[in-house]
Order: sequence, then C-alpha cells, then structure tokens
Amino acid sequence: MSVARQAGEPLIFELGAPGRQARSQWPQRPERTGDTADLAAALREDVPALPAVSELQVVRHYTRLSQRNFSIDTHFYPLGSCTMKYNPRAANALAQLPGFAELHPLAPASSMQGLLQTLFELQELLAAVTGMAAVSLTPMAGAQGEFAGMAMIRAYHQARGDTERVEVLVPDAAHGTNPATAVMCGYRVREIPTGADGDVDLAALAAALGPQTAAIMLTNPSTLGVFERQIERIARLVHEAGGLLYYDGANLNAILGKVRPGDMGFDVLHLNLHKTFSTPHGGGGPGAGAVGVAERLRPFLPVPHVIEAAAGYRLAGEDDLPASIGRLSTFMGNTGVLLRAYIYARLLGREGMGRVADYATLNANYLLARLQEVGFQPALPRRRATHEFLLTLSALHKQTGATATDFAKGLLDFGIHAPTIYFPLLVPECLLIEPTETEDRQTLDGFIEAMQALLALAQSDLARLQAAPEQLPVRRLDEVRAARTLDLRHRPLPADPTTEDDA
Amino acid sequence: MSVARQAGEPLIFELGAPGRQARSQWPQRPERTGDTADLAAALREDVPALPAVSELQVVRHYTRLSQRNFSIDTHFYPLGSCTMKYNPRAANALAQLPGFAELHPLAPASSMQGLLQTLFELQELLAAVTGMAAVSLTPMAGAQGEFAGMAMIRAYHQARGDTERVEVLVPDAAHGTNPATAVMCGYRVREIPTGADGDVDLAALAAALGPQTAAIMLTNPSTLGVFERQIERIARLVHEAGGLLYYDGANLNAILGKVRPGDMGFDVLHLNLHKTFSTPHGGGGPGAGAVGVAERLRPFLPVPHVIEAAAGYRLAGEDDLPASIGRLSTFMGNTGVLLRAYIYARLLGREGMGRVADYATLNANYLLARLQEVGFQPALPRRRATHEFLLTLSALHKQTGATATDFAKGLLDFGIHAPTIYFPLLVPECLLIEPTETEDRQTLDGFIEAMQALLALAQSDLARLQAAPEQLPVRRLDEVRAARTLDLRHRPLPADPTTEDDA
Amino acid sequence: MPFIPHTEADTAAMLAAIGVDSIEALFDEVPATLRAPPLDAVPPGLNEAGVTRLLRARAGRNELPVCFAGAGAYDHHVPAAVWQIATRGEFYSAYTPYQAEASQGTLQVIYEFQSMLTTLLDMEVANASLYDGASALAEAVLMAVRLARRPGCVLLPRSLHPHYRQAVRTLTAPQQIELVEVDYDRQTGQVDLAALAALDATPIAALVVPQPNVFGVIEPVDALVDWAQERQALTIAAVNPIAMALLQPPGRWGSGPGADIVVGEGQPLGVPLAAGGPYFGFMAARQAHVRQMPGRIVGRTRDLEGRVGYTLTLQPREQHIRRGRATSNICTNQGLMVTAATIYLALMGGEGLRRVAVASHARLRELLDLLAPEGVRPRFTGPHFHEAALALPQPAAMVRDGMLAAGVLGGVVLDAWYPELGPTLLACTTEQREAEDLARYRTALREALA
Amino acid sequence: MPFIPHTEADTAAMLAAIGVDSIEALFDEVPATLRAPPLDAVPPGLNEAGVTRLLRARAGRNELPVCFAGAGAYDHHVPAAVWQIATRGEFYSAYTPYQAEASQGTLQVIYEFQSMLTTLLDMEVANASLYDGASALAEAVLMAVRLARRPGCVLLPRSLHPHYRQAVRTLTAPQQIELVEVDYDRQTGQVDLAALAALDATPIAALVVPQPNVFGVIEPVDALVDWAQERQALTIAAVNPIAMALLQPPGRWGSGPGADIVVGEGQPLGVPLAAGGPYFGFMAARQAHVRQMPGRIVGRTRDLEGRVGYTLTLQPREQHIRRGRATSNICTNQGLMVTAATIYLALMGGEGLRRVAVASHARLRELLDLLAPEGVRPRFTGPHFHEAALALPQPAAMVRDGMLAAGVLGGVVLDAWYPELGPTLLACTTEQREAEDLARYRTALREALA
Ligand SMILES: Cc1ncc(COP(=O)(O)O)c(C=O)c1O
Ligand SMILES: Cc1ncc(COP(=O)(O)O)c(C=O)c1O
Repeated sequence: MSVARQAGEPLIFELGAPGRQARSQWPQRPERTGDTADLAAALREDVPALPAVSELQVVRHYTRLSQRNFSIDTHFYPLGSCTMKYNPRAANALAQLPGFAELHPLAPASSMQGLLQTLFELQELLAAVTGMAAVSLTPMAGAQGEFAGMAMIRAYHQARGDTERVEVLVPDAAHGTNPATAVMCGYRVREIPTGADGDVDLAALAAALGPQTAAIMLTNPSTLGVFERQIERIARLVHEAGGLLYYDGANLNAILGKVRPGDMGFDVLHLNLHKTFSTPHGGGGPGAGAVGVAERLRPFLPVPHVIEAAAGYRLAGEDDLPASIGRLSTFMGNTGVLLRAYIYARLLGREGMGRVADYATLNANYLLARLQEVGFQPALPRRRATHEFLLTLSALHKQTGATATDFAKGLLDFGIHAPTIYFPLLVPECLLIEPTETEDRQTLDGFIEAMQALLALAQSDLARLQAAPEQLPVRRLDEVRAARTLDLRHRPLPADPTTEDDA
Repeated sequence: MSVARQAGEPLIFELGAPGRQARSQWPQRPERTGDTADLAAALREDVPALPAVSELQVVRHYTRLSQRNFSIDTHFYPLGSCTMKYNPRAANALAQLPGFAELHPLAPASSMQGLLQTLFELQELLAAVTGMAAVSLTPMAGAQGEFAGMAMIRAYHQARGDTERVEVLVPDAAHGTNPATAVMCGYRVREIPTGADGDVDLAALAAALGPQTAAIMLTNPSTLGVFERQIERIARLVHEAGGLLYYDGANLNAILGKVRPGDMGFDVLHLNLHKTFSTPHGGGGPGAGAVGVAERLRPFLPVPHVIEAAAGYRLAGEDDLPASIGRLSTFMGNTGVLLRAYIYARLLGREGMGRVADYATLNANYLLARLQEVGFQPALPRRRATHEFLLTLSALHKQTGATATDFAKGLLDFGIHAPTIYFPLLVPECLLIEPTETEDRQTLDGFIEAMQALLALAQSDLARLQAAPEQLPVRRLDEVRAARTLDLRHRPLPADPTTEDDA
Repeated sequence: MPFIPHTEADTAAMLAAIGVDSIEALFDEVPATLRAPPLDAVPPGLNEAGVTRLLRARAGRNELPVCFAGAGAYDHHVPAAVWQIATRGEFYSAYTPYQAEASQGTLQVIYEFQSMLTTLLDMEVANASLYDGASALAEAVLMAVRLARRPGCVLLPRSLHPHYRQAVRTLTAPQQIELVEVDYDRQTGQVDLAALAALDATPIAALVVPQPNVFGVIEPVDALVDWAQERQALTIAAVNPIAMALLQPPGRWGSGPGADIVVGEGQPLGVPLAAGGPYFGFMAARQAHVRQMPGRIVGRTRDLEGRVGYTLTLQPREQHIRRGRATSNICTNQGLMVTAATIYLALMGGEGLRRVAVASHARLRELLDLLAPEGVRPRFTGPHFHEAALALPQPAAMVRDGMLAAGVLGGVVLDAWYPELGPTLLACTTEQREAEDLARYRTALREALA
Repeated sequence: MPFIPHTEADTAAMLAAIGVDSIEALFDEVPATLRAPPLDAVPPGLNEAGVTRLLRARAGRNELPVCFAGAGAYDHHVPAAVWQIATRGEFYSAYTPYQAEASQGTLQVIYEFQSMLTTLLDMEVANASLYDGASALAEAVLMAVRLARRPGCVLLPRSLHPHYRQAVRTLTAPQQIELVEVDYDRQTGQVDLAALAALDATPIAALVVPQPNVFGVIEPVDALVDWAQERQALTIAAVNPIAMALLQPPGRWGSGPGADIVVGEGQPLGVPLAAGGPYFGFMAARQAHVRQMPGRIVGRTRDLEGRVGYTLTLQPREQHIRRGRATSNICTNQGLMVTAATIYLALMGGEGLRRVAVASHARLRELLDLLAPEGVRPRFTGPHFHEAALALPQPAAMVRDGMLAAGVLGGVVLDAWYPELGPTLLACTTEQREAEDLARYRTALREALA
C-alpha cells in the first residue's frame, strides 16, 4: 500500500445521486397540480438527467477545477498574438454593478442613458485611438469584427456597382480567421508571400492586384512580430488598384497611442478589445471585436450602435441606417465586455495608451535580446521585435529532434504558460512570444532561465524533455486518441423519472 | 539538469523593486508642496519599506497563495468542534451590498433602519432558537461571547451583593477558552472530572459546589462528542448552590432546533455564529459570538444592541442600560458576519434548523459506525455520537508508534483536512471528527477508505506514514525550529527615501 | 504608471541588454510620418477610485424596473455561486485551452457542458459555444447548407425572433443562400401550415423551427419536423434552454430521428441580462454532422500514464488549421459564459431546471388571470410558455412608457416588429416574479391605460 | 433540503450501517423532556432568490450619504482586487491554520502581514490580529500590566476615543486594574501635560498614547513617551495605520527605544465600513515582550526537505495549550480582514500609503479653508490629521440631521461624548473626498445652519 496520489477530479455527473438537490436554488413557488396542464401535449416525459448534486458539491467541484488551469492571475502567459496582460479587477467589479448587469437589452433607451453614454464615449475613444471616422461596437469577437469589416467592404463595392471584385489578398502569415472570414464573405482568397525580411513581398503583391481585388487584409505589426515598413506603399498600391485595406487589430497593443491604423491608410479595422483593452479572455471568450471605418464606409456600419440625438443617446437600427450591413447578433453586442474595455481605457487615459506600446515593445525586445544571447534563433534576425517576436527551433530540431511542442510542454513544468507554437504556419518549429507590458523584469528573467534550461535538456536528455510536463495534473495528453475515439460527452444512466416531493 | 519542480511562492517583498507601484491605486489628487507643512514636526523621515510591486504581481501572488490552502470550498474538512460546513455563497454576495458595506457605524439610526431591523430580527430569532429571553450580538467571537457571559454572571452576583462567589467550575474536557475566560473575568477555575461514560462526574461536581461557586461553564454536547445526559440534574445542583450555568454554544449544531439551552437550564450562553450559522471562518476569523441570557440577566447585556422604539430601531447604549457590563468593542460588533448568519437562518427557516441537527448527527454516527467496523476505537464506545465523535489511537500508538499527528498528516495526502487532534486533552492520541450535515455520503465513504488505508500503513510502513504529507506544497514542517529561531518577519533592506515623481 | 511594473532601473538595464538607449529607439522601423498625433480626444487617466465613482454614477443613471420583458433575454435568478466561481482568476483570465495540460479546468468544464447540453436537448454532440443565439442560428444555417442532401432554400418562420432573422440574413448574405420567410397563423401564433404547404414544390435545404417562438407560443414541432424530413430537408431547432427541461427536446421531435441541429441562446442559464451581452450561443447536433459543426469541441482522452484528461479535438474543422476551408471563422467564443452555465446547470439539476420552467410558466398564467378582468388578453390562441403577446387598446410604446414611470418594464413593444398585429406588448414572467410583482403589473397597466 | 445532500437512499443506507431505524433514534440519549417546542418564531425558509430580494430591500432602506464621518472608521478607497481575492473560497472558507502543511496560503499571508505591520510601525514583532481597535487596546493594557516593572495604574487620556476607553474598562474591569483618565488641553486638544505632571507621584504601569487622538489632533508623542519611560512605565501606542505612513512611527517615539506595545484599528487598510465590522485590531510590540503578547503568531521554518514553510508558533501563550494561564482567551480572530489588509498594503506600497495619508490630510485643509468663511472653524489649535472637531453655532445633532437630508453625513456629534465642548461636529476627509464633495459639504452645512 502506498499513500495515494490525489486523484483527478471526477465529472460532476459522477458526484451526483438521484434525488440530491441544491434546494435553495429551486423556485420559491412550489409546483401545483395543473401548472402545466395547458402544455400537456408538448411536455417531455422525463426529467433531464443533469447532475443531481448539492450546492457544496458544485462549489467544491468547480473551485477545484479552476485550480487545474493556468491563467494570467496565476502564471506568466506569453502566448503570442493573444496579449495576455493583466485584466484589472476593478473592471470586473464595476461591469457587474446592478445598474449595468440587470438591464434588459430591449428596455427603452430613455431608461439606460448611463450605459448608452458610456458606449458612445467608447466608440469615440476608439475612433480617436485608431484614427478612424466611426466605430460600431456590436461584433462579439475579432472574427466577427473581421466579418463585419469585410462585409462592409463588399457593401461598399456593391454600392458603387463595382461588382467584379471577387478576390481578397491575405499574406501567408495571416491569422486563420482572415482567410476564413474572406470566404464567409463570399470572396476568393489569394495568398501573398512574405519576403525574407518579414515584410510583404511587394512584387508579388503588385502582381496580384487587379480589378478583381476587393481588399487586402493585413495586421501591422504582422503575425511575424515585425512592423510592416512598406505599409504606406502597400496602401498606395492597393488603393490605386481600387481595393480597400482591412486592418486586423489583434496586434494593436504594439502601437497603441503611437501609430494609428487610419493614418497608415487602412479603410476598415476591427479591434480585439479582449487583447489590447485588457478584457479577460475567460478561457475562450467572450471578446469584443469593435469595428472602425473611414468616412466613406460609415454608411455600412453594422447595427446597432449608439448615436447622440436631441432626446439623449439611443441605438441606431436598420431603419436609421438603410445601407448598413445589418445586425450581427440578437442585441447590442458583448456589453459587459465593452464596459470593461471602457474602464480600462479610462484608467490608462491618454498618457497611458502610448506607454502600453512602449513597454510591451521593451519587454519583447529584452526577451529577444537575452534569448538570442543564450542560444535561440530568431525567425527574422535582422528585424526589431515589436510587442512579440518569433523564434524558430528549426536548427535545434534538426540537430536533436526537439520540437516546439516539447518546449511548450517543458515550460509548463516551470510554471510558465507556453508561447503560441506553429503559428504563423510558414515558419517551422516556431514559438511566437508576447510578454505584454504588464510583466516585470524578474518574471522575464525567469522565463529566460527556463528556456535556457530546456535548451540544455534538449541537448542532454531529449527523452525527459519529450516526457514533459511532469508537474501538472496530467502528463502529455494523447490528442490522436481524442480525435479517434471522439468521446465528446458523459453518457448518463437512464434518468429516474420519480422526483422528490417538496420537503 | 532536471526539469525544475515548481518552486515555492516567494514573499511579496521579494517580488518588489524600489520604485515599482500599483499606480491606479494611488489617490487622484497629486501631492502638492506644502500639503503636510502643518505636520512638519511630526513627520517620519522615510517611506515605510512595504513591498513595491505592481497590481498584477499582487493579484498573482495572493491568488497563488490561496491555492496553497485547504478549505471547505476545496476539501472535506472534518475538523472537530469547528463545524466546517458549507458557507452559502449568497450570504457573501448579499452582505457585500453597498447598502450594508458602505454604512458608517456612527451614522444616525434613522439612516440605517434596514440594517437595524435585520439585526433586531436576528436577535429575536436567536433568542427563539436557544430558548433565551434576550440576545446581544456585539461579541466578536466565541471567546468574547464567553467573556461577556461570564462578566454578566459576575455583574449579576455583584448586583445582588453576592460577592463571595470567586470560583468557576469547568469540566476537564472543556475548550481552552473556557478556563481562560473565567480567569480574565477574575475567577478561580476549578476543574471537574469527566466520568468514564463521558458525562460529568456528578459526585465530584456536587463536592465542588458551594457558596464560592459563581458558575459552571458547560457545552452540551460536550467536547467529547456526547450529550450530557445529566444536564437537568446538573442545572438543579448548580442553581441550588446559588451558581449560574453558562452554555458554550460551540456545539449547538448538534441540537439546533431540537433542544434549547434555555430549556436545559442554562442562564447565559454564547453562540458561535461562525460555526452553527455557517458564516465563513476566513482562515482564522472573523466570527461572531452572540450572547443570550435568561430574563434575570437581561439588565447586564453588553451594549450596543438593537431595540425597537417608537421612532424605529436604534442602538441601545450605556445610557439606556445602566447595569450593562458595557461595551466590548468600538462599534456594534461584526455586523458583516451577523448579516451572513441572518441570511443563513432565513435560508434554513424553521423547518431547516432541526434538519441541521438531524443530518449532522446522522453523518457523525455513520462515520463512527463504519470506522469502528474497519478497526478504529471510539473514546467512548458505549455512547451515541452527536454531531461529532472522538476516536483514540492510543492502542495503535502503543502497538506501532503511530500518532494522531501521523494520521492527521496522512489524511492531507488524500485531499482531506485533518480532524482536530489532541483535543480534548484528557483523551490520549485522539481525533475529534465532525463531518457536518453538508457532506454527502460518497465523501464520507472516501474518508473511511483513507482512514483504513492509513491504518494499514501504520501497521505496514510506519516510516512512510511518519513522512506524510508527501503531496502538499511542503512536507512536514519543523515546529520546534519555528519556536527556537522565532523568525517572525521578513527583514527588509533599508528603505530608499527617494520617491518617483507623479509621472 | 498604471499596470506597468517597470522601474527606471529596470528600464535602463533592459535597454542596455537590448543595446539601445531609449524606448523610442525600439520604434526605429516605424516610418516617422506615421507617428500618431497627441490623443487629445482621450481624457486623462483616472485612478481606480475615480473610475469607480464615474461608473457608479453611470450605473445610477440606468433604471431598474421590475422586469417583464423577455423576447430572447430572460430575468431568471442567477445563483450567487455561479459568478463568484466563474470570475475566479483561473477561469476569468485564462486563454482558450490550447495547452491542454495547463487547462484541464476549462476543458473539463466544457466537456461537462457538452454532456449537460446534449442531455437536455437529447442530442449527440455539442460544441463549446458560439457568440449568441442569433449568430448561432446563422452558423447552423450555413452548416445545414453544407450538409444538405440537395440544394435548396432555408425556411425561416416569421414566428422566429426578428433579430434572429436579421442576423441570419446579415451573416449568410455573402454566400447567396436563399432565405424564405414563412408566415404565421394570425390566430394561433404558430407557423402557418398552409403557407408551408404552399412551398411543397420548392427545393428546401433546411427548415428552422423555433420553440417556443417569439410570441411565446409553442410550435407544433412534430408536424414541422415530419414535414421537413419528408422533403429531405434538415431541421434546425432554435430553442429556449429552460423550456427544454419541460418540453419535448428536439432530439425527439417528429416521428423520425428528431432535429438535425439545435441552437439557442444560453443566457437564461445563469447569465445576467447585462443589456444584451455577453451571452452565448449553443449548438448541438447529431453525431453524423459533427465534422461540419463550427466551434471548439472538447474530447476526453488519456495522458502518457493512462490518466483521464481532456483536450480540444476535431481541430481540423477550425480556421487556425483549415483557414479558408474551415467550418466557420469563429475563434474566440463565449467561454466564460459556458463556465457560468455549466455551474448553473449543475446547481439546478434536471429537476430544479424543470421547476424553474414550471414556475416561470405558472406565473404567466397567474398574470393572464389577473389581466383578463382589465380586458387585456393574449393575442394568440396557441399554448404559451412563460411569455405572451398582449393585445392592447392603446399604442404599446405609450403604455410601456407609462408603466415604466411606475417602475414596471411591462414588456417589449411587439408591433414595432409586427405592425400587422396592432398594439401589442410581449410580456414575460420568470420564476422571479412574485405575486406582488404581478399585482404591481396590473396596477401599472391599469394606470397607464387610464 | 437546503444544503443537505442526503437522498432518501443515502439516509436509509446510513441508518442501516449505524443499526438504527430512524434519525430520531440517534437522539435517544437526549431526555425526552428537553425536546424543543416548534420554532414558530422563526419564519419558514426562503430560497436564495427570496433572501436576495429581502436583503436587497433591506439594504435599500439604508442611506448612503457622502461620508465625512470618521471617529475610528474611515472611508478610504478599497481596491477591487482586495476582496475579489480575499473572498476566494480557499481563504474565505478555511479554518485557523492548525495544519500548517495544508494552510501555507493563510500562513504566508500572516507572515507577510506581520512583516508589513512591523515595518510600518517600526516595531519588532506583530500578531495575526485581535478583534478590533478597542479590544486590542484592552489586550494591550492587560499585557502591559503583566509586563510592568512595577504595579501601578494605567493612564487613559481623555483624548482617546471614548469607545476605546469604555471597552478597556469593560474588558479589564474583572481584573481590578486601576484605570486613570488624563484630561486634555481645552486649547490644543492634546493630552494635558499639566494633568500628567500632577500624577508624578502615582505609581504608573503604563500610559496609553493615541496618535492621532479622537479629535484628529496629533499628540506630542515624544514628550509623552519620555515622560512614561522616565517613570518606568510602559507606553502603549494606539495609532491610525494610515497616519503611520506619514507620521513618526511608535518605534521611534521619544528619546529612548520607542513605544512598548502598539495597537490600532486595521479597518482603514482595505476593510469596508460595513456599519462597524468585521474590522481587525492589530498589535505589535518589542521582541522582548513577545511571550506576553496575546493572539496567534506565525513563524518561518523549514520542512523535512529543507524547504521554507510557515507555521503557527509560540502557541504555549495561547488558551488551547495554556488554558487558564494563557495570555488571553482569544481564539478566533479576524483573519480574513488581515488577508484583505495584507493585499491592500501590498497594492499601496509604502509610497502609495503615504500618498493616501497626504491626500486625506490635504482634503481636510481644503475643507477647513472652505468652511472658514462660513464662520465654522476647528475647535482645537493642535495640528490635525485628516479629521477635525468643528465648533458649531447650533446643536450638532440638528446640524448633522439637516446635512443628512442633503445627502451629506457631515460628521460625528462630538459633544455627545464631550458635553464640555459645546456643539461640535467631528468631520473627517479621506482621499476619496473630491473637490465637488467638499463644495457639497459647504452647501449642506450652510443650509443646515440657515
Ligand atoms: C492576428 C489575429 N487575428 C484575428 C484573431 C481573431 O480574433 P478572435 O479570436 O477574437 O475572433 C486573432 C485571435 O486569436 C489573432 O491573433
Ligand atoms: C468548544 C468551543 N468553545 C469555544 C470556542 C471559542 O470560540 P471562538 O474561537 O469563536 O472564540 C471554540 C472554538 O474554537 C470551541 O470549539
């Protein structure tokens, strides 16, 4: 017999017992015979076989599960392209004030002027920071912002009768949502190669442009972690060809308050407020993908958005904006996220915006310089890092067999979340590292030490590295098995149709 | 080189760097020259050398530290005498409503009628549940409640000119606060032995009683986990001797709604609302130790407490209650805790009170029965368990050398908090086990399995058991070293007197 | 500097390590012409206390009447435990669980959510959320078109929430999917079966079936699903998840194998009203359709040592792998809301959820009983679930505003969307509406009508 | 059944395992005569939604004026992070850290708190909290008497908060400690040095020194401590912890080794006003006194493998070991408040805390400047820290009530405690009082006086 290692956390279903209840959560009004008589024909026969657990079991189970996560609040999380910076706790508290959290979305505008004013100011603030003419806050994440943006570009061309523009240009390094969005918007995608220096291959771009070009989708700094130096030329070329420029704002943290996409020549953009404006990522979402446009695209903005009228603020709908691409969701977007972004923006203030870019850039360049010193290879050695940078383990991989995945898993054992790996797809065995401005130097130094230790391990004991992680609740997981067996839900035992009475 | 085990959490001081700040927390109003000119003579020269850290560092550090705790919300916590039951999350939410959390304690009563009504109702409710005539909520924990109670007893005797009563009787099994309180109240303590069956030794009690007897302090069920069956006789004897009966309410969970201390003959009591009424223990406190009294002790109740008057509810002070023992604290007690207790009481309602005792008792007796089956020895084998029960490892200890401490530490490796050990002091190698009513049967069964495994380990591999815990952030800690070296604070480097300017 | 931990010494040492002498120098690749002007339009920074003061004042300028509005967002009780746990930093501030070993908490929550949702709907597979109800329906329409055995149009009943129809239109428009609206029966408030019969000759890819529909009316789902299946069309159910604890779940609709795809708004499951979001869209489907399903999916697997663990799976459906050929462009979803909903569903259990549905429904019947003597009755004869269109003798917006002045949000003005109905207020009750609230509704309505 | 997880099957199986046939049978040792009557006075149970409704209504019946009241409880900004972290289940629902290995979180927090507090006060040792400021002072008085080189009385200045004096009286009364009050100077508001000099012949065990005192006035602490030390008496400082970021800390008072014991109210350090509690009392002392200190103390040590860890130490001072001979009867303290204060102090840092003190103080000066033209001036000439006694031309309670009607809590009626002062309102500003609040104060006061 040995002292048992603390077991994994069972499924909530496995904690249940038929008839167990969190009774304080049941409605006050007891069920009476005949309550559902009018629905008889439509009723289900059984009670759904959800977990039957007590309130303590629920609290304990999910509290324990939470501890099985890495997060910004517990770990350094340099996940490239994701801007995992500190999410101010004040934003969480204030967005949950009853005066916001309990508003019904279809209550009349007159009854929610405090909210509408706040959203209106956020629209204005984002327009100012990005150099765009107008903003709509309705998209619910970056990808929906991309959809809205590309749909506006489509609407713009169509409104001008310019209907032959069927192609969207996307650099090969682009985030997957860019081509996926272009396709959802009915476009053909043409990939534009990246030059050896990390900038767009201008010759290839020029060759690709034509009367069929609807737009180019770019992010700057690019997903390679470098600033596209030719951006003004690109803008000129695309505009000359009659195309528009779409800015994927996922990387705005690098240039916040220092360079404005509008000034670079972009016509449309989305922001990832859940990155640059520090709303929490919530283990997958929610985000908010506000879109901004240049003046000529203003008529096409998605609805609703807030307008200021004589009687106060109100939501503009399809009636007000006949050329709008329309509604993207049931109500007005991820309001609670927008409030958090507003709060963050007000905490930073005008002087804080530029500091975000400054220190995000300082941190990234510091890491890059020090990691190079200890033997890592940048993907673009002659370039300045922006808020993030790309390493490639390609040489090490050839020499030892160690992969980017091995480094990712190895870092976890040091209590550091892995960087983004294998993205962008064109750089082999790459790590995209984004420390963000809210990390301190000791933390960065700890990361460098960990990376150095893993490098040594790759060279001395690859098998050990390949077995990482060792310190986490589970060891390396079998993803092939997951895809093969497709075990996607707990299969409950048949439900017990009898229910406990109102004791 | 090996993959590093995740290190312990450094001290917050070690994370700091001179000049680092959580700037969003500094006051809005910038400091101006001369702001403190009027205080010049009294100013300190230096800035206190508190940690200089960022907001993210603070959040991350304390979030990580929290994960190094066992708690009800994460682990089964059968700590005898402590009633570690589920603390409803609703109570936490509601007690923090701004309408409660932002009240100044010295605001006029007219401006806080909602609060005062709630506290008044709590007083009434606790009086009803305990069978007492009146309640004051001001004591801040059980021990302060004991002080208040014993001070009232003293005041009562003194008011009657009965000044020779200098002795308080306390059973040998009593909680340490009982004798400590009696001494604080100026009394001599006389210990009363416990009989072999766990009840008070009546003959010894009778012999100890006399004109010098001010009171007896009892808890029923006693700290041995059994119901004092002779309580009515004890009450008669003590009262006949001119003494009063003090009830230590720490164990009220066992009899809530089923037996009332007032009906047993007690004259004064305190409740541990942080036990029976499920307010959280907070890693050490706060609690609330409401006191209740029989009619004849009412004039001596501590102030303030809430009274109902024509103009509404208000706090009664020393002016209203000339015989009061007085004020125990600056304001009106641990109001936020009292609110949580009130919420819990309203959630239970009259029908829920008795169920607490029922199922707390069921759980304890179930554990006792099953643990006996697998080979553990109850301290009082012929007695019914109440909400808790006492095991003794004395035979096992003699046989193998295993101690109660070993079992306590061993349980931690199973993800179960240890029971109370070595209390009461009179039973060797004892474990006082209190599961509470909010634990489910599977959890209890898991505890039984763990205990059984530890028993086997004690017999097969004592050294391994003595090395427990193995799975926690630290192994067994050296308490002797702690007491010998007395390292009670981090010693900071001398402070840097220069301060950053208002950037 | 708010949120920036760098001391002057840090900055100096870091610049030295990089080999530049100022932060400014790190921007040397940015053309000087592009430097932004001062951000004068952005106000100066506030501290936390200042922002708190500001936002509390703003929140105070929003009214909180007793809520009888529904129409897709419902004022159910949200247990305190839900958000106290969901906002724990480990859930709140984590990213999408790309590194499975470091994200077992979130992954297991999603697996449990998938299990609960499929159980509730009696479906086989579910994803980890889409943005909201309306956009989830749009994704379902796109998915159905990909799955359709033959090309054809997609039928959207007019009894489906108009915002859902609008969002479906916006989100599918670029792909030239033909959306055909099917009218509702003016009497019953249900899909007009005659209008449907008129489409007998049209090739149909899919039929959307709302349950209950925007009028709160229960649709004849069996007949609708059978009709679609006879025509080889897929059926997409758009359901209220609370109703599913009481009504036949889509997996059992019709005489065949039930609906193909189910979507809906997850808000009623523990998510606050919050002026419309963040909510979450859910989607479930038959196993056979899983490879066309958008969104993240979690699977159970094993680690090196054989221990159970959870991971994202079927990723080749997604944009980060398949790019232009992905099932959707969705990346970030509404994860935290799913965490909340999972906790909510665990707290309620099947029976608790059923009681919420029953109580919500019973309150509507009580309200209707109270209002009948006032001469205010439901506009439709079909059976209702906790929401009803009330025919009014005066303009609905005026009545609503009048009631609002009495602290009651009486409902949503339905004739703004359906002018043909004449003055109509869509009123909803949840289990939170106590008898005194109903009485207050009556009084407020009476006064507004007077 | 709320919070009770037992199913009927569980109960039956458990009763069978015990060998009884009903739960009732488990109470067979309780005399039948003692069974409680039905609890008719307790209302029937509510569900969470019902309690929420009730408590929100109650909270709504409390007014939240702009707060200028202090007198021991101060309306400082509480950073949002403080309570979001402190109420995490692992801190919130843990017991006293008896099992050190399973409580390293709480223990390290306390060790950090002890470190911060001693740094702030310039003392050598600190405990893990007592109940509140007043009861901590009572414990300090008892401790000083135990430590006293010679028996004697304990001097309580009348400039000490009257509630502190009352609580000290209550809590020390049974031990027949002689408490002697020392009057204050009617001019300066400080301890009356002449009154003190009159005690030159009296044997004195300890002198209590408030800083600032209840009038907000700074005491001449060096002179007081020197006076006491010349007489072999101990000095007990009772301080406002925010003030300590700005003023000389007690460890440096006087020309000797400073105060012996320091206590105070921890509330200003991140704890909400909450109508008076829970707050926490803190206590620090010189190392030599540590074995007479009441309350829990945490020490740093090592584990089996040499790793650093934390544990409760010096437990033989405490009631659970020493019983009747313990340093105090305290057991449960105010742990969670200490967790909050530790987070607060970490967030503020030394400089931030100093700025809070400076801003709070500067606002008082601004307020006084605003009020002078109204003819309202401080009653005392001594230097003030962020709080001042305002002499009024009309009864203070009336003025306060008048101001309250205008949404301003103008202060605490001081003449209720010190009738000799005539109408006086004790007004306080924290860093939260913005310029517009001060203006509002003036207007409300002007109107109340009109
Ligand atoms: C470069 C880039 N573009 C677009 C996106 C899509 O944003 P979202 O995940 O919010 O849909 C991301 C986020 O992962 C991204 O990194
Ligand atoms: C039996 C008993 N009496 C008294 C007390 C003292 O209560 P408190 O810790 O609230 O001061 C306790 C708590 O530990 C106890 O268990």
